[in-house]
Amino acid sequence: MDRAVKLKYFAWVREKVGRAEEDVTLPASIATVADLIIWQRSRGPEYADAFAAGQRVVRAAIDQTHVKPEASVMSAREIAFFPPVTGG
Amino acid sequence: MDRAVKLKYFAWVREKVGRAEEDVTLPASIATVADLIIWQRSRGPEYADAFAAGQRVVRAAIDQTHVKPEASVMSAREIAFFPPVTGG
Amino acid sequence: MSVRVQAEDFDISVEIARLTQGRSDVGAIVTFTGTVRGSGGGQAIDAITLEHYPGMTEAELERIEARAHQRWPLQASSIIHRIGRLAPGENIVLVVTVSAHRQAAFEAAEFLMDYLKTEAPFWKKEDIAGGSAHWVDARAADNAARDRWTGKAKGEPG
Amino acid sequence: MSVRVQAEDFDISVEIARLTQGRSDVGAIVTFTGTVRGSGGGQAIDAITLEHYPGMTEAELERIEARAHQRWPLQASSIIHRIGRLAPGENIVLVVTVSAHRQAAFEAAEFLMDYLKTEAPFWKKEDIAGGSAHWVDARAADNAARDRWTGKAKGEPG
Repeated sequence: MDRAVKLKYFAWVREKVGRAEEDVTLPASIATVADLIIWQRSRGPEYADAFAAGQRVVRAAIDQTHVKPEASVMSAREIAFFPPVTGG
Repeated sequence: MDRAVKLKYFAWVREKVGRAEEDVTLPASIATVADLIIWQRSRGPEYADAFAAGQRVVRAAIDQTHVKPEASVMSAREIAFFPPVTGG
Repeated sequence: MSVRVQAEDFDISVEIARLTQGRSDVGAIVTFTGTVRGSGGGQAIDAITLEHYPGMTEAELERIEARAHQRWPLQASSIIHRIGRLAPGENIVLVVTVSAHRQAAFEAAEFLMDYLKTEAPFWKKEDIAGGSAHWVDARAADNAARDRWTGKAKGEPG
Repeated sequence: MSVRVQAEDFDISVEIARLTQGRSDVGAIVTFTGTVRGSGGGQAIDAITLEHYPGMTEAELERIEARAHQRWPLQASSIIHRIGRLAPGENIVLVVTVSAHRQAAFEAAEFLMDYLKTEAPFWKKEDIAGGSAHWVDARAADNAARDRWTGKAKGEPG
């Protein structure tokens, strides 16, 4: 079953993707954050750039809690992508 | 040779001795802080009480620097006696 | 416990008074203030801009603060983090910890800063003097500082 | 570096401004404030009275501060200690450390407090509610806190 989720982007991930947030419908095949990142890369050059496998690894949060790539997105309503944090 | 020094007392040492400071002439036989403490005990019951050998050990400073009992008093001008410090 | 994310500056004396007013069991108050340095990586900086994740930021700071209160006997604490554009010399962040004894207040303040630096969703962009701008990279030293707390006390998830 | 012994209260924001005004190399400011607790050893306290050794106190605080500056890259620091009679809730002591990075500021502030507690010639008398008064005993825990700094850095006399 396809699922509607809100995706959010921050810092240079936001700048590369070119938007701060969007509503998307996830294909049923996407089970984890890692799956979602691979799917994102397929959505266009700006996504391919933002989510490129490389040293600047994008981090994720589901419903405002940090998660690892293997976390399930099955019941997620809001998924955020961002660089490692640099506050303080 | 006898030496003139100023003795200072603080906190409960001051209260037991009954004065904040005094000028005394040290007998030539007194070489160290430990010698001076033994001499103090002989100067009257209030001194005997303040400098009693016991758990509440009196500390000393020579010319405003902390010293140990074995420190020489030979060139001291001001010798202070006080309890372990409790500021902060 | 209190957490605030705001554009406005803060006054440390006022924030301390907020936490200690009317109490007579306080013995130790530690504050940490982080400020904007005028240079980064050898380059002069015009300003920094702080972006955050509204909602998650507050939730994450509250989680970090709750963990500090589980771990140390704190009577009160406060975290204030500014957002937006800030010039060199300006305040960025304030952490205040209040306890009966100094060891708890010091350790908890360091703990709050170490976790804030590595888990609170803020991102810092530096405007270099002359025109270019770049996002600040996370520092491995900050992760190492956080990780020294792991397993140090009972029941602490790390 | 600055050391003051005074009867008057202090304002933390003012003291920080004194140390940081006009600087753009500051990144971290830590303050420690010690305050009068309303009870000691289970008894309610009316007030404490702080006695000190004029001259030696300032000299000792300056020695402690100089050692902190030898050991950590501090841009500025300040120690203020009050004397005389102080009621529960009142400030006793303020330590401020200023550095480019938080680790140095935190460690130096703890170091200053640990040495101040065990080497600066202040003595505290507690007025117990009801009339009696007694001199506070030194705590072994304070010596232990000081001794953890010994041998930790090169050239540090401990």
